[in-house]
Amino acid sequence: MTPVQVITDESLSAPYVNDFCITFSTVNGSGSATANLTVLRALFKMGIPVSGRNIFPSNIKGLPTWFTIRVSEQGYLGRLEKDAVVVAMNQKTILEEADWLVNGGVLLYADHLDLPRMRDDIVLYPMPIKKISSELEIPRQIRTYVENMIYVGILAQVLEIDLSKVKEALAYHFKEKHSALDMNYGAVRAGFDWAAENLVKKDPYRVAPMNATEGYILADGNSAAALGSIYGGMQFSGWYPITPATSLPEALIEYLPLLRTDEETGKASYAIVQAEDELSAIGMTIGAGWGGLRAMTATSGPGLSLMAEYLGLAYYAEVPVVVWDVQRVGPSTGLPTRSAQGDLTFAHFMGHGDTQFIILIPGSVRECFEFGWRALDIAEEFQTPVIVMSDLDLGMNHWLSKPFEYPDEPIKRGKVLWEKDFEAIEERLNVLGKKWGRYLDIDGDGVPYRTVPGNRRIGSSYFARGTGHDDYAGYSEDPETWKRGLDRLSLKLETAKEVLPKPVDEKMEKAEIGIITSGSTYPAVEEARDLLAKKGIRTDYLRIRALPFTDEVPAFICNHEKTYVIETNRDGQLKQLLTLEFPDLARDLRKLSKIDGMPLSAAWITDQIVVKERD
Amino acid sequence: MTPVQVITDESLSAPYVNDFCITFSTVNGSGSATANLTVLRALFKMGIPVSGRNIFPSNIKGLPTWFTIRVSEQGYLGRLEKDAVVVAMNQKTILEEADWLVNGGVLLYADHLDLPRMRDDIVLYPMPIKKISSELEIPRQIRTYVENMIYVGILAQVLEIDLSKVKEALAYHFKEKHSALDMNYGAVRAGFDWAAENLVKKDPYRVAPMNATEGYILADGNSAAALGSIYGGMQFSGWYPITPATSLPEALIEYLPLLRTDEETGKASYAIVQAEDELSAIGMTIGAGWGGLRAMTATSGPGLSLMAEYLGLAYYAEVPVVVWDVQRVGPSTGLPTRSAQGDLTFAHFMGHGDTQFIILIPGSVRECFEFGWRALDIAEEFQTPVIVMSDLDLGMNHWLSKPFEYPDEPIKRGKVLWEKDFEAIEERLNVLGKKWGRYLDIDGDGVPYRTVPGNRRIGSSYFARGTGHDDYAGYSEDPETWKRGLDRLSLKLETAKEVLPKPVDEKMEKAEIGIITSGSTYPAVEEARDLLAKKGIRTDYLRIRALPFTDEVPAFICNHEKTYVIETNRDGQLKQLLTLEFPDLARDLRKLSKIDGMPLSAAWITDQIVVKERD
Amino acid sequence: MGNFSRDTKTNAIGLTREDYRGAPSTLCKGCGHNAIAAQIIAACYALNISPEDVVKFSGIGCSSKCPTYFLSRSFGFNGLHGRMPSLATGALFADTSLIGIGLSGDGDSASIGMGQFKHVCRRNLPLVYIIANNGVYGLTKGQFSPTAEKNLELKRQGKNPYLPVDICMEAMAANATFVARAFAGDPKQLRELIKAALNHNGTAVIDVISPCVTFHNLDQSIHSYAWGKKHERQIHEISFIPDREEIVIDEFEEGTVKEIELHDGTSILIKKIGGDYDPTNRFQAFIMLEDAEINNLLLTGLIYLDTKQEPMYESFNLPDAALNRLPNEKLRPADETLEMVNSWML
Amino acid sequence: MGNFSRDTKTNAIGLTREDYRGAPSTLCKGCGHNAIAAQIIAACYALNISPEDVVKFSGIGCSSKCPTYFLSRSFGFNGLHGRMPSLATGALFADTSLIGIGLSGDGDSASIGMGQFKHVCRRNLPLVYIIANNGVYGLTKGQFSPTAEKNLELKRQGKNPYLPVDICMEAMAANATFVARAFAGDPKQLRELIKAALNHNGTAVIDVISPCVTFHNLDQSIHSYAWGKKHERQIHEISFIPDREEIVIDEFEEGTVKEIELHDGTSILIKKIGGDYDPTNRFQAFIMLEDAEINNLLLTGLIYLDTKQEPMYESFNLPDAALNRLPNEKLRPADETLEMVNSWML
Ligand SMILES: Cc1ncc(C[n+]2csc(CCOP(=O)(O)OP(=O)(O)O)c2C)c(N)n1
Ligand SMILES: Cc1ncc(C[n+]2csc(CCOP(=O)(O)OP(=O)(O)O)c2C)c(N)n1
Ligand code: SF4
Ligand code: SF4
Ligand SMILES: [Mg+2]
Ligand SMILES: [Mg+2]
Repeated sequence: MTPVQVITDESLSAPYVNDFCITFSTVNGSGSATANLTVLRALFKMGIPVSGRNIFPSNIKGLPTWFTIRVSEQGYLGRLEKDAVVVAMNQKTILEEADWLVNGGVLLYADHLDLPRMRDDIVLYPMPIKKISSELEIPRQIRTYVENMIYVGILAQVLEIDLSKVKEALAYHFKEKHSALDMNYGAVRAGFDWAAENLVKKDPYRVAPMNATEGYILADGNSAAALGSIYGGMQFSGWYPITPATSLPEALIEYLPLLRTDEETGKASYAIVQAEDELSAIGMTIGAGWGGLRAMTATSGPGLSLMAEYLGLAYYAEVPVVVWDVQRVGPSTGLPTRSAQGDLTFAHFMGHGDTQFIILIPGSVRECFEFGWRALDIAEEFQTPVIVMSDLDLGMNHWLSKPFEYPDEPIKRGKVLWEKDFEAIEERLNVLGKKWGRYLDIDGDGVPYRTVPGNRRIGSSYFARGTGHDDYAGYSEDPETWKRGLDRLSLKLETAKEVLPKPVDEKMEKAEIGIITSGSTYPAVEEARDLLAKKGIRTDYLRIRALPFTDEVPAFICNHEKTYVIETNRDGQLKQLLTLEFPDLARDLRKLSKIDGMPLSAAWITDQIVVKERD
Repeated sequence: MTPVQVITDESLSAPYVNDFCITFSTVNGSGSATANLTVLRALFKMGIPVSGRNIFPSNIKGLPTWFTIRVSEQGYLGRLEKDAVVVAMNQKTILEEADWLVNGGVLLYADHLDLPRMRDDIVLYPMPIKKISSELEIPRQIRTYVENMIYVGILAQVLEIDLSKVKEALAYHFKEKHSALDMNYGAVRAGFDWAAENLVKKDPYRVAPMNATEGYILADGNSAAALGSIYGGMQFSGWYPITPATSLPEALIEYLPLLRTDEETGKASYAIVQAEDELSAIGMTIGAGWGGLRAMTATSGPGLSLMAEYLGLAYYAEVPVVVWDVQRVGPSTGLPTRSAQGDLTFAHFMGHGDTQFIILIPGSVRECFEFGWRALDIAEEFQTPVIVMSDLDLGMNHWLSKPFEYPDEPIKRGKVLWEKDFEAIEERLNVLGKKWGRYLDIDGDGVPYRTVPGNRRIGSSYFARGTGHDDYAGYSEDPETWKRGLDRLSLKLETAKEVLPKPVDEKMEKAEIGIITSGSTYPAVEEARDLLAKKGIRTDYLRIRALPFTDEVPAFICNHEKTYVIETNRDGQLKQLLTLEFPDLARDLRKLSKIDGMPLSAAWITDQIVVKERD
Repeated sequence: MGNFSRDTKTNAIGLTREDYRGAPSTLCKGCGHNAIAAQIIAACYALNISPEDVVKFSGIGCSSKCPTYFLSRSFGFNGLHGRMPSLATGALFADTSLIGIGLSGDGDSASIGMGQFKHVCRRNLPLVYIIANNGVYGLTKGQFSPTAEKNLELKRQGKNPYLPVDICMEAMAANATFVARAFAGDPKQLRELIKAALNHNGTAVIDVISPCVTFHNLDQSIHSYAWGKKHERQIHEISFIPDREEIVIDEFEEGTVKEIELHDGTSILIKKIGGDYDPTNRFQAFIMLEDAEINNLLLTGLIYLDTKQEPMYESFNLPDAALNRLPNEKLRPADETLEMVNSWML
Repeated sequence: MGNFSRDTKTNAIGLTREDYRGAPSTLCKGCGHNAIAAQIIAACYALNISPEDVVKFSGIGCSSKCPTYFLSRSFGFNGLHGRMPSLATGALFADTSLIGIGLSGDGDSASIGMGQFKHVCRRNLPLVYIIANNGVYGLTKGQFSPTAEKNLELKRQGKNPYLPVDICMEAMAANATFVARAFAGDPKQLRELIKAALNHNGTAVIDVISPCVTFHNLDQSIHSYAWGKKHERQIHEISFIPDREEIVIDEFEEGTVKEIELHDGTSILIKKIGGDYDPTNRFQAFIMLEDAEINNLLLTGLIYLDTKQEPMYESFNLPDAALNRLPNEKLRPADETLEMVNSWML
């Protein structure tokens, strides 16, 4: 066993409480996820703000994988680039791990790993995992899984994590499976006890109970989106598995039976169909939307590319449908298990011909829930596709959040006409000597009235198509008719602007520069603004939540001499769209974007802005 | 028989020679195409500049269809909105036809059609087609086809079209089929003779021989593109039928055996495969491009949408491939037989993630030929997809043109390494202590060296993929590696700019305003500039032929107070991309776009600019 | 409707044939697809199906234009090339009491749409899935479709080098529960098959050889009228019986007539022609199809029927009312539940 | 290479097994796909195929990652999900002397890739097309694939309501000329089948039941090792004979051994097990597959072989030299010809 090194540098021994980053380095498929989540949950239960990020390879077993917990007294949720504490369980990456440690950081490692020559400014704690494990009664086939709990125990001892909270976390995980709970907690306890007896603490990191998570939840964006959709009355989803979107439909499958089974009849108010591919998934979903169901699907880049043709049809034939694009790194298959915001311009211009899509961009798990229901409302109100752009970071990671909020507006179905409504509108139009037409703009807002199959009233039916059609859905190649139809679609999107989520802004007194961002970069930016302020750079901030842009956006840019547009892609796509829409303001915009698959860190943002501002 | 009306208005009887528009209104599937083309060719052979446009429905038989010939002494090729002469063979549309006639225009109509009440400012010539036909010996099953030749004869008489040229045109069409030629010419003659005897000319329109087409050809853009590609050494195409692209691969199928069969061995130097859909067409074509074949395909909007995922792969895995997008009206199935320039922004941002495509935009059939070979060179030189954006108007219509020009540059295969080359580069790198890597940027221009399957040299192979990879094509999820890779792709496109076709500009003395356009709007714009000049509005003109934009573009905009961007779509897509690239100049750009399926006319452009300039 | 100079006869629900019509066809005169439209009209009229109870779907092609030409009073959606089945799947879930009729082409279903075609069969979505099969792409003017026979020569395309897709064989392989072949030149049988299909509780594939008179009707080609007339072999005489009470098999017919009951009390009556053929036997179906292929026959009739396989809806626990008519209260869980949900979030 | 402490035995072209290896597998230990990689290596080594003569293709999935793990010295392309066949088609035209090996999954080929799978079979592109069939989506963590049996239950997905796609049946329906099924737990037969496939002049589909030990290996599921071991029935004992001169069928074996000659002078030797099975008979193939389905058997062996159907390249009149090696002179028609072309333009 390598002896624990003694760090002499004074600064390092000053205690760091509740403000650092722990990374677990393991091999995927080894069952470490439960252990890591248990630590996350225990910290949460101690009342300390935390967030958990999974950095995993695109394979199933045997490759390096990392789980990072940010512990942050102040409640910052963004990624930190350096670790304070690393739990190293993977021989292959142990050197790398050490590289990412801060000066004075801690490396806990399984002592059966070969320890290569190490930097000498860190604290090393070898952990006799195998030995401890051998003293426990664990069935052979689950031994490696349960062994992970030993490091949980050791870590708890080192960082002073409350064991009772660890137990609560395990109880949450194993639910009714008491024997599993006991066995796992036994392993935690064994690790904890071993460390108490054998390990001399030489590092300055620890946690201490707080009261900052009460009333909060820990959730991932995909579950939030699924739940929001369920509360939004979603009824149909055709879907096809793809990382990192899969867990969204899988959450639907999990939660729908619990929440949307009719109490009296025991019947489902929804249907979820796993399709044979994305072309079919979107086809089914659009079919359902056309049929009058609240319809949605979720996919990621490659799937979205495959949906381009069908979404063009939905745009032109005016079919409500919601598509969640949980973005990963592209182009092409790219980095399927890494995060990016690189689909924005594609989604905006998707499909041949003149198209335009309503895009919503949630920036937190809570907003994922909210946009879950809101997107369905907007799609039906405006009879058009709504693309909701989330990403892997937001969708698959664990975020501290205020609880989901019950929708504060009733379900909006838009201008759907059932038999009675149809009769009424027929009468209304009759007076004007007119007839109802599926694409007739009766209200002058670009939004026509629609009927759906099953409406048995004669005259309410129509034949939908992606080919040219007139106000009455009749086939038409007439030039004027075509032009009028497309112009109405533009008008409709103009009308829609009014109900789209407005951007969120936060001001700082005497701020001179602005920051615009969207989606999952929010926490890093929030933190960066504080860091910048400390350096004397005061910033205002606008988070865009929908496209087409509403008037608050140009106003914000106007009010600042310079505005940084911060995003996770190569080409600065949000900035591109802002430029396109507000060219007169473009000279005041600064691109600040990066695409390497990792969520942006506050440190990077701060550095970049500082350098640019000091230039 | 309705008597020929006498027009008294003097102005109308002043002769119009070689400057008007003839439209044939028929029923599709009735075999009128041959007759109409015969007129077009005869006029061409008389030395008169002509162009022919087909305005046809998206069905096979029985619906109204129009063929318009513009006869233009000055050589204008754009669409005219009004007809001078109409040959009406379709009962259903005869009233409509009359509406499009200019004051004093001529309506020739088959006298078995019911003539509704007509405006009285036009000349009517009933044609006893059935009667004349009954006197000819024509087999029953082809009678309706041959009958069309009768109106050719009558029209020839009315407009003074040279009968010997009509015969030459027929001879071209029927080639060795002498009896068909005789029978058809017989019908022409019969019509001609009947008119000579029975028809009193009351209208001012006629044609007169000129010498303006010598050395010229009449061609459609799709054939030109196919031939250009053949001269560019195209070797493989996977394709799938879609209007209006189909005639491009079909021209390949027609011409390749004639031009690319090895004289000695009788073997083909190419392979064309009709795929099962566009996903497969592009897959095959990309496979071939990767395999070291000069590979291309052609499609239209819906097909392009389906190709988005695969083109993203080609962009990222750096596979040379050329895609001709012969645009029709979208979104969705739209108007499949009408023309537009509506796929530009989609093509530019196609596919999820950060992508960027080289786009070429030919503006004439001659350029279709040129870009046919050039696109293949550029794709291979830069190992990237090249999208060539044509449209229905350019691709399927008949255009007067200078002859195709033999490529003035040798075939460029780019940095392909065969066994010997590979050895050489290995040695070169050896000296530097390096190894060849598929994605290694040896020359610092962003363009790596590639090998292709069949290279038997050990070490020359690599495993291509759409997932993250390093310089050596090894699988990689490393953040820095990803970022570097994408940045190199940007650099590569920068490098490519140098060889992309520069915009074409034409200046007018003392011009104050600029016009930017691209593709098939060229002839209308050319003519509009003359019209505008006559009204005192002098314009400079820039035709964009490639994206990314080269430096000439901003320079042009800078040099004009105001620049109209003229295009055939709703959203002003070229203007959007210009705005994005040159936001500082955007305030000087004016959107002038229209999407109704019809090619723009010089009159419309002129009116729009006059109104705007006079405001 | 209202035009009383036309046929005024009505069916049991008081509708005239006129009520089942569509817009005037813009297909070529003589196109097989027109015959299909006519027989759909006839079948729906005869079965007293209210047009409001039908939803039509199609992809892209001449065949896919066809739904415009029948049942104007029904809802319909002319979707994307090759993607009709997915559209129908989603839409039919909205109201499973609706009868879905999908009309597609051989290009639409056997080429670009192969995947969706196969997968909808596998799911057994209740849908009358008619493929108007002419061996050619009509709407794009005469390229080979995947059902074109090997070595077929077409004007601009040269010679077809590949073996044809057999749509019935594909449906069989995909476990379709109703597989039939018909010939547009044999309207009576087509009509009976459509009637049976309309009452089948699952995907009913009807491969209709439907000649393209404009691009592909040469006598020697297997998708032409002439070839069909000459080579058609009905495997049986089929009639659909709306009410099985009515079936009386007289002595004379015994042994030569077979009744197959459908899920809803209706039946198919099958009269032997020549050999004994049991359409509920998969082995026989495969052999029959292979045999027809080898012997160059246009085999028509009900090739396979499985009434036991449950329809797609079955496993979804759907309510009796149409999903698309559920009131908002049924769609949004109650306020109270959210607290519980939040408590799960850890 | 060069590492002489390893296996130094060489084959007839002087290569060691090492020369056929790929990168270390990142698949799960025990994954059936690893067995497939191993047998591809073994077959290529045994047949003295130079790795430089092979090109590898795949789609997306655990199975599609597999080509990284064999034949590092070959070119390869890991393409898009479901689109391997088209990629292979284009690439192989570049040099038809190359041997194409495509490796795909059941999701990759029977779900999203159904269309391309069927159409490449129909075209008879010379390609060894291996489908590593585990009844599940491995890489996306355990959803149903279309080959999953009806009523199968999976952790997060519930119960599979649909009938499974039978890959061999699909290949048969698509007129594939070489259709085999193997089991990753039976490496010897798999190897012989791969050898035969490598010498087949057309598309050779091998449906390999290849268990996913991580998400889908419960004993009762038909894609598990346990089930396979228990239910496997070899339809014959198969061996590939590189040089048919060598075949000596001794008296003892007569009547129980059959030789099928391949296009290149190699042969497949088939030894009867139990019944008489003729893999060149399509009728028998269909019946055998149906039978296996009904009787719950994992049927393995060469199910169908047609050596007469011409390979795809045949109708393209290709030169002897690889297309991708044609010099520029052969690609651009001479200057003079353009005048003629221009004269056509009217
Ligand atoms: C994505 C896409 N690709 C191509 C087309 C062009 N297209 C229209 S119809 C058609 C073929 C139709 O053939 P089939 O289904 O056999 O119908 P038919 O016209 O023969 O009845 C094609 C390729 C299209 N509309 N969409
Ligand atoms: C267009 C697209 N959709 C979805 C995915 C996600 N995806 C990756 S692998 C896979 C399934 C693979 O299943 P299978 O082919 O059976 O391979 P296995 O992993 O089981 O070997 C899916 C759906 C993708 N990469 N691309
Ligand atoms: S082209 Fe052929 S398929 Fe199309 S309508 Fe005419 S006959 Fe029918
Ligand atoms: S997840 Fe399944 S298919 Fe994928 S590597 Fe592991 S065992 Fe194989
Ligand atoms: Mg067809
Ligand atoms: Mg699988």
